[in-house]
Amino acid sequence: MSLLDAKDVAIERGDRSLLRGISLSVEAGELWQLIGPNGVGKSSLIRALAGLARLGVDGDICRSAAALYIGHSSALKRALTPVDNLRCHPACDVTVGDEQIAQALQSVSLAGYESVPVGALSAGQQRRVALARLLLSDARLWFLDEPFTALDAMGCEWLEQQIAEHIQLGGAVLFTSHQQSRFGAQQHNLDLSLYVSA
Amino acid sequence: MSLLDAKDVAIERGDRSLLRGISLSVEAGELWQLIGPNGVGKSSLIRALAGLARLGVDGDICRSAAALYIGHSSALKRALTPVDNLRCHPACDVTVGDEQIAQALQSVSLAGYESVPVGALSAGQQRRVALARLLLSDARLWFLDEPFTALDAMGCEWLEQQIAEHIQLGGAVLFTSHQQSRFGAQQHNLDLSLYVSA
Amino acid sequence: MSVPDSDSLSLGAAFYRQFLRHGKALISSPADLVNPLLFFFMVITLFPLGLGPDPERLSQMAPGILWVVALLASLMVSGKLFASDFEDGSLEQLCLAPQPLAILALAEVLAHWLGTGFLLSMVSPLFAVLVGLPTQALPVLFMSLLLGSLCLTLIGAVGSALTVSIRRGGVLLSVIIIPLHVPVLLFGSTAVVEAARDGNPVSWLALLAALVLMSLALAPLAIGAALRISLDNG
Amino acid sequence: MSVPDSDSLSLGAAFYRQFLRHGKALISSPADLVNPLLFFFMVITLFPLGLGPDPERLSQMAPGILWVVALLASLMVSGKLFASDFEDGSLEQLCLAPQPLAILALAEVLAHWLGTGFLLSMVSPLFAVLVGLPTQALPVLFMSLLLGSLCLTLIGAVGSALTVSIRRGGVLLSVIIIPLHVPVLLFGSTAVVEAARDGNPVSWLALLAALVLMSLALAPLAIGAALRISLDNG
Amino acid sequence: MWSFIHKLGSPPWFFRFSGNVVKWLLPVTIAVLFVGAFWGLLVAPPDYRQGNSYRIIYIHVPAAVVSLAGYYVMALAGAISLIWRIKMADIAMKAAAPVGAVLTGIALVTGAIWGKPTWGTWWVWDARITSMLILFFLYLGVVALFEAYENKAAAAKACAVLSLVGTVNIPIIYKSVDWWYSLHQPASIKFTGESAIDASMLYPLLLMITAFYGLFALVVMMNMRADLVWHHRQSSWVRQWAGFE
Ligand code: HEM
Ligand SMILES: Nc1ncnc2c1ncn2[C@@H]1O[C@H](COP(=O)(O)OP(=O)(O)OP(=O)(O)O)[C@@H](O)[C@H]1O
Ligand SMILES: Nc1ncnc2c1ncn2[C@@H]1O[C@H](COP(=O)(O)OP(=O)(O)OP(=O)(O)O)[C@@H](O)[C@H]1O
Ligand SMILES: [Mg+2]
Ligand SMILES: [Mg+2]
Repeated sequence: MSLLDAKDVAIERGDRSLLRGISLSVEAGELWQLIGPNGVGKSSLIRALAGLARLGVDGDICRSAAALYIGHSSALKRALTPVDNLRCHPACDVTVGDEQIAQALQSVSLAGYESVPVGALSAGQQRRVALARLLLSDARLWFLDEPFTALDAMGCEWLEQQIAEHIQLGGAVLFTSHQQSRFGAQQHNLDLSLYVSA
Repeated sequence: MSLLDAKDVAIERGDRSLLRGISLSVEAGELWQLIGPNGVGKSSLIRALAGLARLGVDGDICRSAAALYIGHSSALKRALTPVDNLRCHPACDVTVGDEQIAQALQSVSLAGYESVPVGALSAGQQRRVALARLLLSDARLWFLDEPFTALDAMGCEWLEQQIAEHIQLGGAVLFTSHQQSRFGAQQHNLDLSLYVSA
Repeated sequence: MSVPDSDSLSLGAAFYRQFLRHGKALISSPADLVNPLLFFFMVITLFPLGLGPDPERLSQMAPGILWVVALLASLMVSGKLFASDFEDGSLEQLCLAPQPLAILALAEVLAHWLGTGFLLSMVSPLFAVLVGLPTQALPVLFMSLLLGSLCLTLIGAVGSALTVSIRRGGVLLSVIIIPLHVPVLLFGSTAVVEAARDGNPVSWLALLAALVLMSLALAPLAIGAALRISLDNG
Repeated sequence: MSVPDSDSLSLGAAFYRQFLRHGKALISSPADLVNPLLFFFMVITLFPLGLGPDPERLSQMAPGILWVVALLASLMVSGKLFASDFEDGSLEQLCLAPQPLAILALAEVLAHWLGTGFLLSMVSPLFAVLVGLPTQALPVLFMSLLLGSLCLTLIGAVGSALTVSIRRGGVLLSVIIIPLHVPVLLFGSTAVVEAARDGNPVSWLALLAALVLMSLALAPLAIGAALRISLDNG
Repeated sequence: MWSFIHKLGSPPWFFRFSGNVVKWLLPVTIAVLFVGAFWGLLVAPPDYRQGNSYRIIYIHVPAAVVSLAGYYVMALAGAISLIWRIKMADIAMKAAAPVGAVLTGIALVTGAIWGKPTWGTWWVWDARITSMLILFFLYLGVVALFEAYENKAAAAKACAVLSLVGTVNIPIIYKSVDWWYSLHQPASIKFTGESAIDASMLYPLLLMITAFYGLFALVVMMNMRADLVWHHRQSSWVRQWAGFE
């Protein structure tokens, strides 16, 4: 059974119709990259698929697994420390314990920053805190909008590894990135330029 | 004569000392990339060199040319159109005319979006509006903090070309990017990991 | 013997977590707790300055002034209720959470009220002395502000949820919300007036309590709907 | 024969551009012009509701009420003066511009005042009727608000510049600024009181005018310094 | 019944339907308006206390009555738009809000104009007047909220929520203002709303109220039609109607 089924989706923003006729079905273990130039509608589509946008979205979108969405904004409170941010985060599992959080921060190489307010971290460090949620959520379906932004080479490698692992464990990932085919043959590409309306 | 001279600069943020002992002198026609992992202090340094941060900055920084700084935030008003944004932008030359603005927008492939409020553009399109200032300013010294973020492949190519042209015309560019040596042998690298204090 | 099922357990835990999240953000900057009180204090002192210092007249107007200023203070702070959640993307996360948005939002509103309206009603008797409110009216002032501020916060939260996606929504929020605040102001100030002239304030307090119950029941639904709409506009 | 040098030319042009930039952003959403007026209107009506409808008493307090509410309206809107400039990074650009920051900031403040305080004083006579201000005091109300609001805006801009780097600075701003607003409030409301009781308001208006001149001279410097400090904190 | 509502949701059908309604309603309303105005302003006898100044009720009272009803129309449309997601309801709500606001404004201004000769003052804080003022604010809130949203589809939904919240509040506001007023028992001035009105004055008033209802319906409908044409300017039925195809 597929985790996400979209049939004949059309997207409209403001008054302009952006995309139409998009159908896809994401199975467990699949990795999808949305491809297209600036402004084609990647972010709009991924939000629609995640269920965040409803106005201006036509067609059937049926999601049958819990979703984790990480977009441009980090959903972090600047005044709180990374630990507090992760502990109280709506996207994290309610049962997440302090140890798991410490491990997650370790994994994104932020050990030592546990008690610095997130507002005083660098751009890439903030992104790492946001991405630490990947380790703390039990959602099977990940929606990642340009997740590689602001990460250094090591950070990108880490993220690629997380995605690969998640897929092996039976999850599914939809992501956008301006670097073509990050995962080679392993991934499915959805080129949105083919669906631009009119 | 060099456009920017920094001697023995040390940078401190919050209470922590980040970098120390940085000296560089940027001549006309030079291209400098600041390199280093997340959180090493690239953004802090570039802001200090541009003259935007003064607290926590030690050492002599002497800039002898007008500066253009483009950082993470776009300095665009969401309610205004790209044209109005560029016409009234504090970093653009006062004498910039409507035609030049139209040409600049054309050059960043935003022709057709002249009258859409910037808030209704995609992430990459907003970045393009911000970068259009490169064409409208007569500053010789460019400070660009991760300018390639959010741009698609074509956009990156366009930006590389702009930078190369600016250097040929006797300007100088300092930029940060997580992709190593974008301009190959043409550029100078400043690896900040070598200057981390303690 | 009934065992709470895991769903309601997780709802409670999520409610608590959301409460904590907002509470922590409040506590992490104590200025956020103190400043609204200072605002209340200062605006109250503006009245003797603007109206002239006649103590008789001031004391007559004290209930009205105290209540109007409390309402304005609530307007000032509740505009920001969901602002940071919207800007930093937390709202998207709340919408995707498995728990109902209305409940999570309610947790946040209650945490916010504890840090603002509740505190304000605790210290209000101190400020009441400044404008010469008769002593026998102090307990009623406290009670009326306690109930009233909860009501104001809940209504304000609806407005905040509706305007959160709008840049410079601060004044707009007031414009939307002030008419809805009118009954609270009338019941609250009348209760204090009655108490000051040794009348019977209980029925007015009861009316306030009824308003509180009603808004506790209805406001979360409106907030949930409004937050989803705001997200669509963003 | 003196030819204006290109530097002063470009300063004028830059001033005008900055003025335009802010003015355009204001005009592009007319709601930003209308909403503060509505806020003023609504808050004024809160007072009769809180204080009781007795027309005699209201009309006595009218000058005070009008002035206090004008002050609050100014607080509400001037808190946001530099907020968007800070958030979207325009402030960094202003700091790097070849023209002095103080001048550019002044352009922005004046554009802001035209869209808020100036408009408010234009329509204030309409609202004065609601609280029964005697007709002969209307021109003085207008004049005092015209001068006073410029003063309030300039002082408010200093506060806004100081608090712009602080998240949720809205209430903090009020706390910093209200004490500085007190002289303006005193002169302004006294002028109107004098006019209402057929006294001589001119000397009070002259005092207001002196305040305006002083803040026009000094505020821009303070604003420039404060903006640079805020940038360092960001 | 259900199919009628369903049809109302279809833009082309509604456009045709409202076209027919307007065709009939417009002349009828204008006729009633003229008869009522003529009767009220010229034929009806002057009031024994107020002389001719009372004639302003022929505008004041209808505007006040219809503006209150207008709010409920707006809120109903809002509820329909939220529950059944019928786009036409959004459009109806958007069209009704400014009309209601203007009517309320007319009631307030005519009331104030009337107050000057009768009470010697433009304004008093009477219970009914105060409630009317707050109703005006509620309308303005809806209009301001609509204007502030960039995405107009989202704006309609937001206004629907706001007007529903307002509807729950209106009875409470009216009651609370009543109690507040009676508690404070202010000075001399009193609304003479209770005084019986003579039949010769009443009939033209009823006519005028009917005419104002008609006007409200007309303006709202024409507003909606203009909106529909703009919204569907690309679709074939609009182009046919406009004679482009
Ligand atoms: C809910 C809103 C209102 C309704 C239904 C309403 C209705 C009426 C009616 C039926 C009368 C005629 C009374 C009579 O028999 O002589 C009247 C009179 C009057 N109304 Fe209104 N009105 C409303 C709001 C207002 C407002 C907002 C104002 C003022 C701004 C106002 C000012 C007056 C005045 C001055 C009179 C004449 C009073 C008198 O004869 O002494 N009314 N109104
Ligand atoms: N506002 C702040 N207050 C205190 N410390 C800060 C602040 N901003 C950043 N820092 C600290 O300064 C260090 C350097 O930050 P900076 O943003 O310069 O890094 P960067 O090299 O640009 O990293 P990135 O690649 O992630 O953008 C970080 O370790 C961070 O903890
Ligand atoms: N808030 C908005 N209101 C109206 N139109 C919008 C809005 N945001 C984006 N758009 C329009 O929708 C189109 C797609 O935007 P979207 O953000 O989905 O693009 P994208 O593919 O993610 O681009 P990028 O690579 O730049 O992130 C853009 O052309 C833009 O003009
Ligand atoms: Mg995007
Ligand atoms: Mg950086």
